[in-house]
Amino acid sequence: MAILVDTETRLVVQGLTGSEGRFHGLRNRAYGTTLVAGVTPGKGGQDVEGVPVLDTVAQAVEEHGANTSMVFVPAPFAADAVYEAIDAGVHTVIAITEGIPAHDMLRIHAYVRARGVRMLGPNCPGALSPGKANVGIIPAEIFTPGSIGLVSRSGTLTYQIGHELTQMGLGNSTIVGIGGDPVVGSSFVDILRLFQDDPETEYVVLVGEIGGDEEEKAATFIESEMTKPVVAYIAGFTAPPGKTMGHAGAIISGSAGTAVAKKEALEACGIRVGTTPTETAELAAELTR
Amino acid sequence: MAILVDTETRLVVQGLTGSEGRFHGLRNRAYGTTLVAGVTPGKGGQDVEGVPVLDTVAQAVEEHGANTSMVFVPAPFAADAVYEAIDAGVHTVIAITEGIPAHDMLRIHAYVRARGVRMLGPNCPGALSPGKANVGIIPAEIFTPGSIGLVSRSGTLTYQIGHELTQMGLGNSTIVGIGGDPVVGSSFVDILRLFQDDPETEYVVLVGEIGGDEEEKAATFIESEMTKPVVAYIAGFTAPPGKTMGHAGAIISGSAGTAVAKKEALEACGIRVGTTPTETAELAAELTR
Amino acid sequence: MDLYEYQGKELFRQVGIPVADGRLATTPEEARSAAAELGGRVVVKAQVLTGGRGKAGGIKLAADADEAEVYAREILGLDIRGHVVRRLWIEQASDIEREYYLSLTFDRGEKKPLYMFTTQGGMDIEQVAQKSPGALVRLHVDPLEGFNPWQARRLVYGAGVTEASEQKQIASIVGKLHDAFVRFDAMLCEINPLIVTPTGEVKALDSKFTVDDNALYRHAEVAEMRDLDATDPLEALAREKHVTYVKLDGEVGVLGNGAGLSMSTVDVVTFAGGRPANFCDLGGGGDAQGVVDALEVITRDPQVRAIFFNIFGGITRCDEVARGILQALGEMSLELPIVVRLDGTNAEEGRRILAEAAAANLRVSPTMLEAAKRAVELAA
Amino acid sequence: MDLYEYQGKELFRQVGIPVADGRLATTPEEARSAAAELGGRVVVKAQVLTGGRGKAGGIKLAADADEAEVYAREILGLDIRGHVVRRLWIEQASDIEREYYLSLTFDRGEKKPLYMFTTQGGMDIEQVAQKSPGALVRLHVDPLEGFNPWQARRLVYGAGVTEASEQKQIASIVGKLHDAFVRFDAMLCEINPLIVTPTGEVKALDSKFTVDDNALYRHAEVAEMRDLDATDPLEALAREKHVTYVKLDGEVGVLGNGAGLSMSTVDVVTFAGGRPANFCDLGGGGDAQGVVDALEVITRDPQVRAIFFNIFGGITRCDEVARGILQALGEMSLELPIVVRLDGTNAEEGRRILAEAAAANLRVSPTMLEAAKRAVELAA
Repeated sequence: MAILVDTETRLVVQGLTGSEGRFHGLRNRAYGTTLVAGVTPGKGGQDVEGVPVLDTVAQAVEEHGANTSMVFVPAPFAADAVYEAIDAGVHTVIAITEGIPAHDMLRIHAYVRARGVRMLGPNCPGALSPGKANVGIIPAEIFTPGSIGLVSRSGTLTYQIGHELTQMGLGNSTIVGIGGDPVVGSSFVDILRLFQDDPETEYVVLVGEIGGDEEEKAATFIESEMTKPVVAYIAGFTAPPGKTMGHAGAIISGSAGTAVAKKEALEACGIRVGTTPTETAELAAELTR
Repeated sequence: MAILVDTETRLVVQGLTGSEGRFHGLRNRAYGTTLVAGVTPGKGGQDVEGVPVLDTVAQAVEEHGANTSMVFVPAPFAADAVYEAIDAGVHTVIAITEGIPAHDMLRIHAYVRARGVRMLGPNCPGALSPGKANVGIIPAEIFTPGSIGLVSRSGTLTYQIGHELTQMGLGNSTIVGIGGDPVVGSSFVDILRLFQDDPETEYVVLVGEIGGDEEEKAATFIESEMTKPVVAYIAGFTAPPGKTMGHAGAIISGSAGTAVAKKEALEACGIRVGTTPTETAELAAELTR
Repeated sequence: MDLYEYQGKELFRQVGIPVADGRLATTPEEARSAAAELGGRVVVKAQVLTGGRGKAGGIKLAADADEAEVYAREILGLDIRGHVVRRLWIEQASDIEREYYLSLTFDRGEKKPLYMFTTQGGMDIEQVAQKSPGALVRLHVDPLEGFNPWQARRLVYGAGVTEASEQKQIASIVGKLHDAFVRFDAMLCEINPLIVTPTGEVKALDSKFTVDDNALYRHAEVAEMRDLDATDPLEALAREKHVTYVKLDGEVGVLGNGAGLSMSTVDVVTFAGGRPANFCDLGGGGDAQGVVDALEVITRDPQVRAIFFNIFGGITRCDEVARGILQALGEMSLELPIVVRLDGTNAEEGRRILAEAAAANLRVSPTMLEAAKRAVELAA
Repeated sequence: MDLYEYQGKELFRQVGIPVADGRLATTPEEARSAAAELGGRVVVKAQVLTGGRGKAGGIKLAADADEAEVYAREILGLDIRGHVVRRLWIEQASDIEREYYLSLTFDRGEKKPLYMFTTQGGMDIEQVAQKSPGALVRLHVDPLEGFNPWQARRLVYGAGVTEASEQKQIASIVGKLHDAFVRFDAMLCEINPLIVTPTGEVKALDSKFTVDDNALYRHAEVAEMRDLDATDPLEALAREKHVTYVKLDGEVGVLGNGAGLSMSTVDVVTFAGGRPANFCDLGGGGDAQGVVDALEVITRDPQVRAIFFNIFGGITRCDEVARGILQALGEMSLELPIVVRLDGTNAEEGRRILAEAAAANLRVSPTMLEAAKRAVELAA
């Protein structure tokens, strides 16, 4: 099982011939992910270390059975690539690309939801199910298989916490980066629901940050619909209002989206929130004892 | 029970202050339909024979519990009126207006479907559940309550067949005009599904005409999913290709949409098709014996 | 509303789809000067709202202005499938390396615009669809999301266009065709053939463009393109009188109320062994003047030998229709036999009015079927 | 990217939202001639990217050009909440009968644009929302369907605007605000106040306009509006070097890789009792040159007394970062104490490289928390 990516994943990489797409696509394949094709319009017929390159995602689906797409296409063309993937019939789209305009994402979000397709990102590190499949840029060597689901808006912060868990001998079912943009394809709640339904996941660590209200929504969801224990971490307590902290989505607007508010919302729903990544890993370890 | 309109219907008429809206709105009320409000932007505060006129459909829903809207707004403004009704939260929109551009209806169709709202029309006579409610322009005096569901793309042709049924002592559960435009809110299949699920409906008469392929789709649906007996009539055997026969949707394009093709499709699925309205009524009468 | 080739090309030009330069001509002299202005070889093309122009001799390649005039003289007045040629499009001749087909149509079944593209252009697309369905790429567009560039790629790569510059030019035309489709409320935008010249240029060599009649109110410039001379004069009169009328080829004039009932009435006349002269819909709420107008249109057709009035009163009141008939009889001194069948709202009152008038050529029949038979007999 | 009032009004003007005529001025003399050109009474308005201008004395009504110059002299150079006034907007004075509020914002929670409208304009909207929520009409727009006119009616009637001409003008502005929002990829378009003049004219008296940074590539004309003088000089340098940097107000320079980890690092410094000098994200794939650039930006802040390097290698390799640090030390002759914590990909190799270099001011700490404490001590 695990969620989102596993041994059933048949991956097509949109932008496989670009330097990043090639590097990470091949890295994912080396990890064991079934990489069936790459797509770069106009480069159909070429190959990347044995991976066929096609002109359209439709060909990847029809001729190679692709069911998951990873998007490495530059931001100005990424929205179109996501639509192409959705319409070609993949069930999961993982958009690594950073810098997609927020208005494009509003439309994509409505479109992807209406079609029942799952999407991670944009501006996300992807998903890793240790021992099964890796789709994205998460360094797999940090993680080991286990029962903790990890979901985050950030990349390295997740690695940090995952690393601390690994040091304590704890493994992960799936590590999911939903992305750092204001509008992303899947919310915390979407991923928590998948973890709740996943037999391999027993505990969940949620790593939030300033901006938006997805952590607050997650708190309500956890309290009302989850039976599996969850601990959380929030980054950005020191962030000043009105400044974008690296991620386009990490910004306090007026009085909304502060780390304090998120921490309080989570604690009000009975979820323990670690003060540092280390403390968060320790709280997670406590759950498993 | 019955379908679409009944004693639970709380009607708002968009365009109640226009001559047609007023005439039919009050006629529907006289029949017993619960007419709660009219909407004409800028005329809020007026009334039409005791029916309050409001500026927005939202007010009709919030203040008067409207759940069904009838649209009599002129074609250039009708699409906007339909969107307003959908977003205000009514569950059924019945658009009588003729002449809404087909492209507007493409968008409305996608929109209304995504929101689970039911829509009849545009360019339709509405729906009548004898003894319960009448929303639209169907002359109720022709019909009596009974067990035959009647669905049609046309108005007068339906009255003709209904009249012949009434003459034979047969009544109707609901008479539904889906509308004569190329794209309408509900298809034959949508209405057949409602009739199939409606305990008061025992038999169905389907009245089709040239153009499109909704009759063919209905045939397949009836064969595969309906247990209730259906007879059909198709108008337009003599129609020449490429000519619009009164209804914007009644046109044979190339070799598609002919009456012969529709009749054959229905008969291939075991549905008897009457040659004239009279014969069709007789076939329906046979079913009930 | 169907547009002529040259009108469709004008709309193509407005959205940036490449077309050859051309001029409209309605006389041989205009054709000559158009050709002279354009220079070099020109194609003289009959402008008619039907297919098969080429086979009918409606398209000729002229080496110069003299020849253009000669061909124009030949083609003007030609009858192509019942359409008399009154306009010519004189266009710079294009060299053709390859012929493709591209269209965007209003797919009623799916409720979405539908692209069709194939490299097997220049012939009837229904044939391509039948003979080599694999060569035809079909792709729907979501009406809310609209066009996205991947759709153009899917068509171009899917159909196997291999040359990079061609791929790019066609992809651009695909997007612009969607612009045209949406901007002008089209029911059909077809380019057949979409040609590639020996120098690799892609352009639209023909156009088929149909605009939604219901949307003409927001496209005054397109509405003005309607060629009133080309429509049947009776249909033109009907349009003027706001009567819904379609000319057929028989002897029984037919008038009903409502599109469905009127179509059904035409059918019933046929089943009764007659030949309907027309389809005519009085509309949902027909008043006396509407009846007079409709009768005026119907009786203008010299083939009509009897008239069948089939009214089912709903919103329409039968007494009102009866009065309209009598008014028309009075105003028009009609002598043709008229069979009237009235049912529904105020039918008895209507029948009484007609009976009292006791016009010699007026018969009232109790049912639709019987009335049809009577009218057929009277027209025989 | 936040726009100045006058820039937002220029975009309003482009979509047809009525605004008063005005001129930009950067000197008292320019203010005088702008006022003279405009004629009559003018308002001299400080252009700063913050609220509260009025209370801070940044808005003055001038009777004539002389007075405009006097006020301009007063306002230029004023410090309003840390923003120094360098630009003035000289605008024809408007008589105000009523003040409304209208905005369209990017609602992240609902993933839809959100309209807000109230007749209680001129004050802070969060106050209106708290004190009289019933007076505030909120309405979302479907991103795929876009704007439809009923939405404007819902706002106008919902808020209780009663005068017909006002209803019409506001409804039109509501639609145009959506045009502006979509056309310029806005995150916020706010008109507060939207005024009604004594003669019944409706216009935008102020503008607040924020454009999505990620969309600037498709709006060159908006991107050019950025006022580099107004941004913090360190942040401007960072932008130039493509370093993600936010100035804070402490002594511990912070550098992390990845936005989340960098934010967390800033937090941990605070929890350890220190005050972070900045947020700085090396990015996902930082190479040696990136490290050098980031260190250059961080150390340009004279407040910085120690630096904390917190790297979790993933795609970023710790050995590469270590080399970058040594390169920077060599190039910049840095003497500030630097605490480095390396973990993840090639961490051991990175630590070995740093150990071998044996720089006096370089310390390596095993964990993030311990490193933070060390850096705080060193900065004290």
